[in-house]
Amino acid sequence: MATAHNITAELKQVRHFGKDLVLLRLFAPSVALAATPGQFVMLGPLDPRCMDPFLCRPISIFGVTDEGELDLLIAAAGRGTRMISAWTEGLRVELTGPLGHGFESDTKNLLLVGGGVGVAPLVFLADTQLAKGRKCTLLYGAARSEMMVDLQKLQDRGCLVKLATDDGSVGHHGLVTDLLSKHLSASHSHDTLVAACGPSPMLKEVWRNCSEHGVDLQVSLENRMACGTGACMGCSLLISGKALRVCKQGPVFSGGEVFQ
Amino acid sequence: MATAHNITAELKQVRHFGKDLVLLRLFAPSVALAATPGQFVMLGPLDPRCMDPFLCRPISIFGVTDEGELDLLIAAAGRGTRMISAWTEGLRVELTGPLGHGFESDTKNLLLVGGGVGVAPLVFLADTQLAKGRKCTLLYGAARSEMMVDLQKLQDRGCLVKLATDDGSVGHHGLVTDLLSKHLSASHSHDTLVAACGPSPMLKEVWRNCSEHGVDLQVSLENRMACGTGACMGCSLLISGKALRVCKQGPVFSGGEVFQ
Amino acid sequence: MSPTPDMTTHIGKLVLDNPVMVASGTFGFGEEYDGLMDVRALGAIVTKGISLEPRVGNPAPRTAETPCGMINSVGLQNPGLRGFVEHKLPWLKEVPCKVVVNILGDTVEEYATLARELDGVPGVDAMEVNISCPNVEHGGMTFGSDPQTARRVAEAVRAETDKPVLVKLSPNVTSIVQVAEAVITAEIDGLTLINTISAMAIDYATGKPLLGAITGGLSGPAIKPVAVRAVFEVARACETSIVGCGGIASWQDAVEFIRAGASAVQVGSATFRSPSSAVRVIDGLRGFLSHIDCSSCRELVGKVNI
Amino acid sequence: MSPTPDMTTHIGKLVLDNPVMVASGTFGFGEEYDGLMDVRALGAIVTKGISLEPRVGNPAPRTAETPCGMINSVGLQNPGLRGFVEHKLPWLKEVPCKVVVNILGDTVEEYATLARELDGVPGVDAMEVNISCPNVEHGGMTFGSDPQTARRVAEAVRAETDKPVLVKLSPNVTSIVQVAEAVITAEIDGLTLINTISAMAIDYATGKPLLGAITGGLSGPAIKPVAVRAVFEVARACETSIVGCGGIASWQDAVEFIRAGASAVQVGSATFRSPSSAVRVIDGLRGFLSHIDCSSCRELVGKVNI
Ligand SMILES: Cc1cc2nc3c(=O)[nH]c(=O)nc-3n(C[C@H](O)[C@H](O)[C@H](O)COP(=O)(O)OP(=O)(O)OC[C@H]3O[C@@H](n4cnc5c(N)ncnc54)[C@H](O)[C@@H]3O)c2cc1C
Ligand SMILES: Cc1cc2nc3c(=O)[nH]c(=O)nc-3n(C[C@H](O)[C@H](O)[C@H](O)COP(=O)(O)OP(=O)(O)OC[C@H]3O[C@@H](n4cnc5c(N)ncnc54)[C@H](O)[C@@H]3O)c2cc1C
Ligand SMILES: Cc1cc2nc3c(=O)[nH]c(=O)nc-3n(C[C@H](O)[C@H](O)[C@H](O)COP(=O)(O)O)c2cc1C
Ligand SMILES: Cc1cc2nc3c(=O)[nH]c(=O)nc-3n(C[C@H](O)[C@H](O)[C@H](O)COP(=O)(O)O)c2cc1C
Ligand code: FES
Ligand code: FES
Repeated sequence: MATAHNITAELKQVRHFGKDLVLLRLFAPSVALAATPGQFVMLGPLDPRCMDPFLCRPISIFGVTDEGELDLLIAAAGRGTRMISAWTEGLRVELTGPLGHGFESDTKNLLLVGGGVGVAPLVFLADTQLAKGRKCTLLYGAARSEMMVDLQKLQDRGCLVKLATDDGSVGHHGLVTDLLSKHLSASHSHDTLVAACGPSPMLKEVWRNCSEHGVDLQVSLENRMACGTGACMGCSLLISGKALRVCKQGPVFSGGEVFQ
Repeated sequence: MATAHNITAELKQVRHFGKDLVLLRLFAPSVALAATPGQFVMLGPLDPRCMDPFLCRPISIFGVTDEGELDLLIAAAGRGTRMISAWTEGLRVELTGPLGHGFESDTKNLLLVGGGVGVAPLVFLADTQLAKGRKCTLLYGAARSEMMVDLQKLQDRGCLVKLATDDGSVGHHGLVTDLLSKHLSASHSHDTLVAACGPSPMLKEVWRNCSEHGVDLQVSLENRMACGTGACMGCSLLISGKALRVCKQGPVFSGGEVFQ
Repeated sequence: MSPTPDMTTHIGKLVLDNPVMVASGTFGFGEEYDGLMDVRALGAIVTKGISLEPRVGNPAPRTAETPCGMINSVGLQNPGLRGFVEHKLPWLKEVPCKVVVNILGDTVEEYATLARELDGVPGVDAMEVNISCPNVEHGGMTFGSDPQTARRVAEAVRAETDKPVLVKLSPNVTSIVQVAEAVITAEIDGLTLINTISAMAIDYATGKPLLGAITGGLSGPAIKPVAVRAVFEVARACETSIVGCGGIASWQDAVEFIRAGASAVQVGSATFRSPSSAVRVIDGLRGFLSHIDCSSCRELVGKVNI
Repeated sequence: MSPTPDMTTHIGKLVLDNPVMVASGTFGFGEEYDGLMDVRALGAIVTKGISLEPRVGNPAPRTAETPCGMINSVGLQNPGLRGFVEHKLPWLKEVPCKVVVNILGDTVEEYATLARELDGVPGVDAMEVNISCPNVEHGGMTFGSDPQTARRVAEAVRAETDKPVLVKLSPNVTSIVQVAEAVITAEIDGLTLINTISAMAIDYATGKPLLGAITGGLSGPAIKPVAVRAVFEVARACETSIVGCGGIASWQDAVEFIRAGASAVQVGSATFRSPSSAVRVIDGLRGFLSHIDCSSCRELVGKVNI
């Protein structure tokens, strides 16, 4: 909690993937240095001159660099993220972070399952785990290939990346959870942690697979957020009978907590 | 009324004068061709993606070109005009016009008195009158020289331009109305029309001078406007005992109507 | 994509070709927007409020911009009943869309007189009763702020005309449902929800209120969530047709109101921002209905998923 | 430019170092914003509303963005009186700024109990009574929607504590002045104006209400003109201190409320947009007072030029 910062950061780089995906690189050393995988930032105000849109947007941390830069991967979904997608280099933007409770992993093998832009926190997680010499496999699904971010760097660092697309434009023609069930059936899964982020139906299917194979699961959840800091109680979900704030007690929860 | 249009126009050129004055050139043939001096446009929404600011801004027509372009001179006064000042070439903006009732002049001599950005409709008026072979003198006052638009073109076409600044940085050190009283005292003023636009105290002083010398006066008034089309009754002023809509029955009124 | 959906809608006995009107006070008497947008495409034009005698309205300034909206204190500037019928109605009669005359008075009797006079006037398709005006006989509280006073106005108007009557409610009440319930006992054709919200703005630097009349009415997207709630609550509680109004600027907004329970909508201040707002709402709504394979806009009314 | 102006303000017997608080429900229990902004600079922290027993609040989703604002239906999620005193108050006690505990109940008796219990608790500088909650004993209308019920809550709380008491009024009433007049007969220290406006939003595409609880409260800049009007009207009518709240996001907004009649202000949803909003309001207000040569912020209270 005490490590979060509210800062203004310069947009150093904007890279577009397809027409609906953009990777922002911000110079934000205080945030970047404190960040752990699974944490997020509140980005905004989206347009400081206007009160509309009013709220910030929660965005997972995709990665950090040694130079104190912060990478955010954003899918243009609604009005706010479309506005963000139009941001250009040199812009100074406000952000607050790192926020929330991230992944906790001390296993040797990491199996990551990302759906769409949900891949963002997993890339950061893979990055830090690879650095610790651990084995990572990333199963990455999306609707079409042009809605996927380029993960060559992660592969170069030794992460095994397998793709799935709804339209078959790249990788497995079908769901990313098909890859998961194949993977879990094939490999010995003791000392493996599955970490997943993506749409709810995907998460549920991941949970089904993991519990079937007795593998630990951590999931990153989404919910609408006003504050992102735990103050407004707006993002609470009833998890294991308790009203837990996704922004504070999460966004990462153990699969058992959420689905049992 | 039937000649006004609601269009989207491309911003062809943006010229800055000092830091608070900008001249926009828009490609807007339907509006430009129909416009007469003293008329205005409603410019906006200022940011179509946002509902804040909500309303359009009334802006006088500074000039038109034979190519169907429309020139608008804008002083960054409040939030909205500051946003407009940041517009860049290529942008497509919505506007409605030409609106309102402009100047009516069939005199041989035209004496124009403009305060600040109030010079805008007078430049257009001078332009059309010079084209008809009439004599025009423009008295142009502002706080400082860097808050003045360059009127060389108008001078080249034969308009006599005299400047006044509050700080004496150019022209007469003092008020533009000082120039007016000198001018009226010196010259025979039959068959002369004075046309004025600027802050209320200036207009009052212009009226005092004109009535003293028995010269006809037309003034362009400002008032807050929501619709600009005469529909909302928001801009009504009690003029000669009648509630007149500045956007419709004006913005140009005879001095007698307003001040008597 | 289904074939062109049926856009016809009914508000009591008022039938409109499509459910999109322009709101009272935001469209003058129609001709102001002729040429700036396709006036003929509108479901109906609601006129500026008309009183028995002409009025000059409130002191300037009368409008001010606020976050995502505006406040106005235009007051009641209007040409009066005679002026309207002689100078404004002739143009409106030529337009194929329906004409709803918004009426207002200082006393119940004035409302009744207006209804009686307008009842016989050809070209007036319906009346919309603005009860957000001060009740001069009773200390200046507005007619709309008390259910029984509101009902009396509705009854007085109903007694004088067979034309469709809408009553336009004010949101400045503890329970808009109670006012609605009282008003519909008068067997009017429908309710328009909502009028503006009482509001004020002050210039921080000078301390001057931004409106000459000091307070005014808030309109625009800022009030949309308040209006949607009013429509939803009244639709659940009352058996009547509802015309939704308040902050509608896009076809998505119109769909939101229709789903909340409105049979028709009014576009108000959004016309100031962009004159063709209402026309875009019509086109977008038609496109949406077709997209979701909905054959009639009436089917969407009240379709909220709870 | 005069020397540093005096920012001290009084709300009845509550004295604040500066007139800028953070509003209930928008600042948790303070520690959430520690490190993100200078919590210590605040005039006061108003806590999330506290009930006798812990509550889990409303179903998700609980917030939705609207034009220039948001609606929330957080409901009453809070750790309860014990949980607050044990887990939240210790941190708050360490902060030099004043602590105002917002309280809420289902019955008048619950309000009284909360006041009695908190009366003896060190570190609680004042209470703010949220009467925008449903009155469980009387059919669920909120306490704040009827002047006499509101008064009874105020009296019950006043009877149990000598600590400063603020009563926070709801704008969802026909006359906020009538409620204010009734409430101040209880000799409370001041009124907070306003709570959120009843509102709703529906996803046009799916027809689902954007809030799990269907309706919620509108806050943010959208409601500022409504709040300023409420402050202005109550300030004219009542002899009491007023804390202005509703859409304040900048020091200019704060000046507007103070001129309208507020002795202090609360920054609410704007903190979500930018955590240091309240601190910027304090700095800006100080700068403005100094700029206009005003030696004390108390001098500006009610300085509207009519
Ligand atoms: C912890 C967390 C991490 C996230 N990480 C990323 C990321 O790395 N990249 C990315 O592209 N997106 C991420 N999202 C989702 C992202 O915040 C939403 O896509 C975004 O809020 C949608 O906003 P919009 O402005 O495009 O849509 P709008 O329709 O304009 O949004 C309106 C409101 O709804 C909220 N909202 C809409 N969709 C969502 C959603 N799926 N989750 C939460 N709030 C929503 C918005 O925050 C806003 O308040 C994350 C969400 C959460 C909660
Ligand atoms: C007929 C007419 C012609 C005009 N011509 C020009 C021109 O050619 N160039 C130019 O720079 N300005 C012109 N103005 C003034 C210009 O419209 C205002 O400067 C502008 O509205 C200020 O808006 P803002 O967004 O900067 O200020 P904001 O403070 O953001 O404005 C808030 C609101 O107040 C209104 N407002 C504020 N000041 C004025 C004002 N002086 N007159 C009318 N409304 C105001 C705005 O329109 C807006 O609705 C004209 C005004 C009128 C009525
Ligand atoms: C400038 C202006 C004038 C208005 N005049 C009237 C009126 O005469 N009668 C009436 O019933 N409503 C009047 N209204 C209220 C609108 O019809 C409408 O109910 C309100 O503005 C909310 O809708 P909106 O948010 O779409 O503008 C007026 C509104 C505005 C902005
Ligand atoms: C998420 C949220 C939670 C709130 N919770 C409370 C509460 O518990 N008690 C209360 O009196 N007001 C509560 N409010 C109302 C605020 O304190 C404030 O009155 C309102 O939001 C208007 O101010 P604003 O526009 O600055 O946000 C809450 C507001 C929000 C947005
Ligand atoms: S978003 Fe406010 S508590 Fe989580
Ligand atoms: S601005 Fe609407 S009538 Fe003039």
